[in-house]
Amino acid sequence: MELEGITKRFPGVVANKDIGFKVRRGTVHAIVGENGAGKSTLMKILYGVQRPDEGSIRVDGKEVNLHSPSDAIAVGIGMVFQHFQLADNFTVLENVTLGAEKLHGIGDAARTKIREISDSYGLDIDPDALVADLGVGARQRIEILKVLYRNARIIILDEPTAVLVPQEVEELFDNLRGLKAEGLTVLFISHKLDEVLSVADSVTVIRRGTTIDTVDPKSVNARQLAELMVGSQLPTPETEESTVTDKVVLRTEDIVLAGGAATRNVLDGISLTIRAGEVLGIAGVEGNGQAELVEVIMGMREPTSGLVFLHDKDISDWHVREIREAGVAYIPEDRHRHALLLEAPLWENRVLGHQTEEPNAKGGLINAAGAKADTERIVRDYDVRTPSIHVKAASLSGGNQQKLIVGREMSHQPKVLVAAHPTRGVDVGAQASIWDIIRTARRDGLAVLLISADLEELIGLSDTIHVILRGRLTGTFDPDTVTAEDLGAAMTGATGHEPGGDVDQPSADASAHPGAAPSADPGADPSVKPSDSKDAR
Amino acid sequence: MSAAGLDVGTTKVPTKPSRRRLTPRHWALIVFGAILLMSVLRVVTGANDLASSGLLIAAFGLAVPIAMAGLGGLWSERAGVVNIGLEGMMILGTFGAGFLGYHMGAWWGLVGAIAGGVIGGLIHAVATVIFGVDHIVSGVALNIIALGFAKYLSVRFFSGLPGGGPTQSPQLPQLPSVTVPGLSDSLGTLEERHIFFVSDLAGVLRALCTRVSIVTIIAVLLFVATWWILWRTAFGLRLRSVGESPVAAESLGVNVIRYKFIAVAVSGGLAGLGGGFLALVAANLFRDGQTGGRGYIGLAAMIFGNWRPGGLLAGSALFGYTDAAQLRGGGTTVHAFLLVFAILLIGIGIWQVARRGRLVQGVLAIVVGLGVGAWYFLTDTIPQELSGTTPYVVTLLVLAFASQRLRMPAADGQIYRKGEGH
Amino acid sequence: GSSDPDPGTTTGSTGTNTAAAGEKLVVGIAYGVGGRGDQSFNASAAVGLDKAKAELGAEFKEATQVNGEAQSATEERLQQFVDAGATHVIGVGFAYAKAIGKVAKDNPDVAFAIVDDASPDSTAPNVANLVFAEEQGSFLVGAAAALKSKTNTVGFVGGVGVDLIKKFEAGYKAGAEAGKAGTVVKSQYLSQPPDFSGFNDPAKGKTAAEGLFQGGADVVYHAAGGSGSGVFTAAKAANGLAIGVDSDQALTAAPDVRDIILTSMVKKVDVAVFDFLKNGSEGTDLTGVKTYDLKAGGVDYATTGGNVDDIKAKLDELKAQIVAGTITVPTK
Amino acid sequence: MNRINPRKALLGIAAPVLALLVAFLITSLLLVLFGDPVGEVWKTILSWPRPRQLVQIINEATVLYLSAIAVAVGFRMNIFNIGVDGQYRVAAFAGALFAGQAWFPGPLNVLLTLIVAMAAGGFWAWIAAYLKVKRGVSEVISTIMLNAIATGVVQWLLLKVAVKQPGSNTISTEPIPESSQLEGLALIPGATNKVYTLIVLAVAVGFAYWFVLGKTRFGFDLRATGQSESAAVASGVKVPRMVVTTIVASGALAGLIGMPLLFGQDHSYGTTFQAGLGFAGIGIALLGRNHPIGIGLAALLWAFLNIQSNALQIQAGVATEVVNIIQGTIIFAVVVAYELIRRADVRLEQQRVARELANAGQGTPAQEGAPA
Ligand SMILES: Nc1ncnc2c1ncn2[C@@H]1O[C@H](COP(=O)(O)OP(=O)(O)OP(=O)(O)O)[C@@H](O)[C@H]1O
Ligand SMILES: Nc1ncnc2c1ncn2[C@@H]1O[C@H](COP(=O)(O)OP(=O)(O)OP(=O)(O)O)[C@@H](O)[C@H]1O
Ligand SMILES: [Mg+2]
Ligand SMILES: [Mg+2]
Repeated sequence: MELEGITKRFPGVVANKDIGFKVRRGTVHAIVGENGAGKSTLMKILYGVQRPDEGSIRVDGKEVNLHSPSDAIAVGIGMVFQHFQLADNFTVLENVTLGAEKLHGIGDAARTKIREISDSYGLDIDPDALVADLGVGARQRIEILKVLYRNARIIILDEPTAVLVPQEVEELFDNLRGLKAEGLTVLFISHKLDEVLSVADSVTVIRRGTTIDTVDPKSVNARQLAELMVGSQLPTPETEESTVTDKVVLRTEDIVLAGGAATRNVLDGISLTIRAGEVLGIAGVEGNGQAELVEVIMGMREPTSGLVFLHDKDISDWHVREIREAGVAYIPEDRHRHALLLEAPLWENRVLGHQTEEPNAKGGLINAAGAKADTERIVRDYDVRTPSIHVKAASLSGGNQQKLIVGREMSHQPKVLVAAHPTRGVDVGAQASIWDIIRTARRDGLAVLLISADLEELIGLSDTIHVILRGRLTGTFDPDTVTAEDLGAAMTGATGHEPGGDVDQPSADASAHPGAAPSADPGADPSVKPSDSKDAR
Repeated sequence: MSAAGLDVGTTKVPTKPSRRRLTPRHWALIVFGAILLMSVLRVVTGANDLASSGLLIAAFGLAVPIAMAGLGGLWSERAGVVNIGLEGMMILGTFGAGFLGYHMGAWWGLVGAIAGGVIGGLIHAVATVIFGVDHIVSGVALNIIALGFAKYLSVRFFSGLPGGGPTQSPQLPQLPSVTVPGLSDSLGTLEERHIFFVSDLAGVLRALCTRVSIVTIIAVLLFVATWWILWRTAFGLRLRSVGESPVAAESLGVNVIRYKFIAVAVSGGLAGLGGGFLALVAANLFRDGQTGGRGYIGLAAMIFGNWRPGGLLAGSALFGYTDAAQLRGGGTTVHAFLLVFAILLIGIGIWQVARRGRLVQGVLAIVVGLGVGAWYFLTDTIPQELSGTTPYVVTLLVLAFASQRLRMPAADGQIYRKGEGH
Repeated sequence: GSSDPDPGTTTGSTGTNTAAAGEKLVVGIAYGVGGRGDQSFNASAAVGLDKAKAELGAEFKEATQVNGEAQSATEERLQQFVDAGATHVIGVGFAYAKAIGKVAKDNPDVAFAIVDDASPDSTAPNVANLVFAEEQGSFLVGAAAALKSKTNTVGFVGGVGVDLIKKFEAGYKAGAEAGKAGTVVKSQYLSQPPDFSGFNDPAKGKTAAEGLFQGGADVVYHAAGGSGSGVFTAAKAANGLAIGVDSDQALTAAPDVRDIILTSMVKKVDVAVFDFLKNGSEGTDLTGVKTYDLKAGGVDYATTGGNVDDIKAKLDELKAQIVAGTITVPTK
Repeated sequence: MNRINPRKALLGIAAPVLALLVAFLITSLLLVLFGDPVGEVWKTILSWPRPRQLVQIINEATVLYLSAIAVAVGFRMNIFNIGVDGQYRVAAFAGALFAGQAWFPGPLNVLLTLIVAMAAGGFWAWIAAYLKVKRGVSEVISTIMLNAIATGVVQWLLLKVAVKQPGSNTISTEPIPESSQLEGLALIPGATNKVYTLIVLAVAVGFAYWFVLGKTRFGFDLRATGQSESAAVASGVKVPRMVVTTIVASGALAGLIGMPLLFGQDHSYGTTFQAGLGFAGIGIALLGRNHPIGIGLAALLWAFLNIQSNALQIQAGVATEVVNIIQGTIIFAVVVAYELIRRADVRLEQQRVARELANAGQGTPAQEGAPA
């Protein structure tokens, strides 16, 4: 495949500018670049979702004209979008055959074919499963199966590893190598440079919409690659001196959240303690209960049993608003769904979540002037890049949206911060500043519950890390000694820490063994210093 | 505002969606149980009309237009377009049936009905699919236009015709109906005997083979066809995919706009056919205001039926049955329903207390149940004014007792814009 | 640009003035929902009007009520006639009661008439209240039904549960009892106000009538306006008989069902309308309540089709008794 | 509502004007197609109303306004209250019944009746709210059903309490005492009829709507729920309670719809009480984009068309219902126009944001980023 002079202009932005590179058949070709560099746009052009304003694409030497995904599919291009393009209420079979019904119909022939592909690539997919029931890893494999089912020769993967744990990433890469061996071409995008270097045969760097260079992964290291991308060093989450005190701020006691009638509990006996100045990290593969844990703590969901304490007060049956008023700040995982009114101006978004608090409200009324003034302050202090506080939240970039949210949540002197994936999808600059904010607040005595899929971030910021698996806390780790691989293994229940690890990991069931794992002990023995975290170093 | 509405009240706990499909055996059992219930009720209350073939035939007649409107709604909403404009499409269908039916004959009337509905569907499709207009806005506007347009046209075209007038068409020619000769009569004899269960079964069977309009048969076939097309063909898969996840469909090369467009047009045609049934079969003429809100009821029946043909059929049948019962038997037949309701309430109350430990709700249900029971035993009939509301009350009650598991197509009511979703 | 039409000029007049004497009649007639072509109540009023046009040279303007309209719209319709130069304004149907009362007071020089209302609402010095003894006519057809019934059960289908229709029902019940003691009357209404769809829904009319026929009735009387055609269809299918209302429906109904129409309760709105206009043309406008009962020939039963020939003697006897006052027909 | 932007204001006016023109063209086209006198129709509809018609327009608009506000309250929270029709029927009946008893002297009777009517309308709506929150029944279905049920129940109760005037074929509740009848305001010179006194009620309701939704915490929560239910939940809004409050509020406002009619015109509730106002309200709320002033303008336009069309049969010999075609077409045309303008606007705004960002962030690495 060959690209030449691809240019794509969006209103106000040039997303791609004179892009050109070649991809050899039977190779894995990586594309790297910062947020907004134009990678996704380029891939969408290759897949016919968007039309380039200029430039040409050649596949096997023949120029192709891609008007729609169907054209791309016809010339053997398949794409896996970062946000999975699956209909949850359809079965795997329906999702896979959709649009490719001509190949093997939508019945038994297709079912057989799916089983065949699944077996030969070790994808382990049941064609009759409902997608809604499946986890991220399986969904990713369905996406790949979709592409293979269509006999694609060129496969595009847009940030396929962002939501996977290391083991899953390894599996994926094995699959990719398998595909490569069969002569397929893989184009793939990632922000994780180590991965890129380990799997790619060549790497193209894009900066501000243009190709900077195509390099051989054997000849560069990650640092050099990063420098090519941004021209400066990547900040990494660095740990600093521990600020953990012995003042317990947030504590949960044996929280259970029942699933549906026939399913296992979504949360099963979660007990944890966070002290002032402590960052408690939770590692887990998506869908293992961390989202529900956050919702229970925030009062958005009623636990089936169990208690939540803020300081010494039982807040289990408090409502979200009371909990927030009591000083629990919340950075939700899905900002579009849970943290923003996309169609409302920034200053109204400043009010959201703090409708009853100064300076947003005066008695029963909204204090628009106060809220606007404070929004200006947040925009200034947190470097939210926006032309005005009157534009809609939707028109900000994701990183700037996130900075606004962080600024808003930190504006009410919180005692606890519940942060789920606070830097997901934001660019390096914004990421660094969000980390800084969390660190500063922690120094001032904030207790932080941090949930993140980015294990580096988790290890770098946390004072203690718990692993959550199938609704249970299955292990406790010291961030100073643990590696991302160890965590990954624990998260999938693959090694060492068995699922339901309450046998050899008493921390998950602290009440049974008080003192055995103080970091998870709900304050049963207050005299125990949180020495097992940073201080012990 | 968007057409999708709020989720509040529907269960959020990640229950596994029950994919227990009802097998033909289950269906048979359900039907059997329903007939048994009716016959017990008939014997206990003495309301002989409850399972008569006449009532059931009437129920079919009242259910078909609703079911057709609902089926229209199903097509459109399966493709992600909320269709509150069914009423308007039906109205256009009645006029189409009246106009072509009078001038060209009954079968052409049917064509006219469908054409009228399709015109309505196309307007809705252009507005919602092409211009991204909020589905509710478009539907409401369509209803207003259709109402005015049909009246305007009928004044324009039916005034002065023999038997016609500003609000009605002349008498329309009849469409054929089917009766299985020997069977219908012998079942009739059996039915007259009022033997427990046997006569009731005979009544049901007789209703199925006596004076069945050809349009009813077409309607049944359309149900089967809809099920087959939407759930068994590639076309249907694509159509449903644009209602579940248009972005995913688009990424696989499905022309989302085209499928939505087709679905809404078909939706209009089906609703129009429902209107055509009213004009050609139920009344033999077009009359202004003939639809009487049946489009809305069809929409309700579809939601009731959880966006599935079988459920929709059950919903329309329930409505048709209760409506026919109150229209034919008036207060006396409806009075019999009180007994069912009382027993149901007391049963639920006991269950609430015994199995779920909900004392307050349970006792409340029992008390209300006893009250209804007392009402049953202390009166012989229900006033006309109240019995007329039976179908609405029953629908509401059934929904209240068995809602919650409804699941609409995931992208229903969302405005889709090409290429903006990825 | 455009302005009001000059009051007094007559736009779109349909009649030619051949009146021999008296003032020139300019009539505004406001029909109820359904309008001139409803083959029933309004159509009957139109017949009177057409006769006035032919015989008195009246010229007229027509308008029809819209379902569920505002009271102000009803008034405005009448006022528009006055503005357009009408000398006589007729409101067809009780829905015009308040409006007539109000507009008549505003326009003392114009003569008004209202059909089916004699309440204080519509009373004014320049209003004629044209009311009918529907119960008397219904009594006669009720007797006819009872006499013809083999099952001793007869049915009644009312369009909308308003008082006027209940008056029909009351007379019909009394008549059935008089025709043959012990006759069972089963009644059914199709909708309740303000939902007036019961006058427009033949499908429901048919279903209700089927229920009555299958419930043992063999004659069904309808006072359901446009839904009546459904009653006839049901009667035809059930080999039963039906009774029409307002007009002689054996003449106006669809040809294929005419043979099963036993009789009709004829309500001679045309006579009342013509009376009012005739008096007007003679310069002596009618005012006050004018009751069109059996005695005045305002209501009657129809004999078209010959289905009641055999019981005509009995019916006429009852009729005479009512006229003579020996029978008082209840209205409730 | 802040920082009036001339471009936006211009676009805001252009849309409705354009839409009216389009509706005019489409309707004319239809009339020509079916051979009706286009000129006559427009002459009738577009002539300047006489004083008495002006009063009628204002009165009709008053009632329509109340209805549309009732619907709009729901719309702002993504709740579709089709049940306004039934709610105002129940309320008008309850109010008329109460006022007819004359338990209290003149104005106090009026005031208390308003409260009774709001309570009745609110109660009827509460049934739908309860079913939605507790049983997950879509309010679209439940309110459709409740409309029909209201008809039967009210008629049944009416029969129980009705008084009948001699010679009348209608029944109604006891007329309200003369001391409580509001004869109206002589606002339009030269008109014999008067503007409903309760127009002040409509004005007050409009103001309250604007104030509560735009200025209070409650209003903020309501709108937030409408914009994003999930975000509202996370921000501490008790959505179920909000839903109940809003639906009940919508029903209570619906309860006021019949009040100007009751006190200014009918003086009792009977079989000829005006019906169908709830459905008109839906159209008007949508046309006025749920904005208190927009709804006011839409209600006036709607009422203007309704009143002016009264003369269509007499002057142009065309069915009055042509006006429905015009009204429906206007709704379509307006929303399409707004949508087109919205698209243009979004593009312009994005362009502006991107440009300003590019200028501001010159040299910073993440400048062109609009990361998701
Ligand atoms: N449909 C669109 N309309 C307008 N601008 C767009 C559109 N899609 C992308 N852009 C802009 O084009 C630029 C490149 O976006 P692109 O999605 O290609 O970035 P990316 O390299 O994939 O970033 P990331 O690492 O976040 O995935 C960004 O500035 C973005 O705002
Ligand atoms: N229609 C649009 N108008 C303006 N900006 C857009 C539009 N569509 C996308 N963008 C912006 O382009 C950027 C990239 O969007 P895109 O959809 O390519 O994300 P992605 O790369 O697929 O996902 P992610 O950024 O999470 O990796 C985002 O900042 C988004 O806000
Ligand atoms: Mg991207
Ligand atoms: Mg990205």
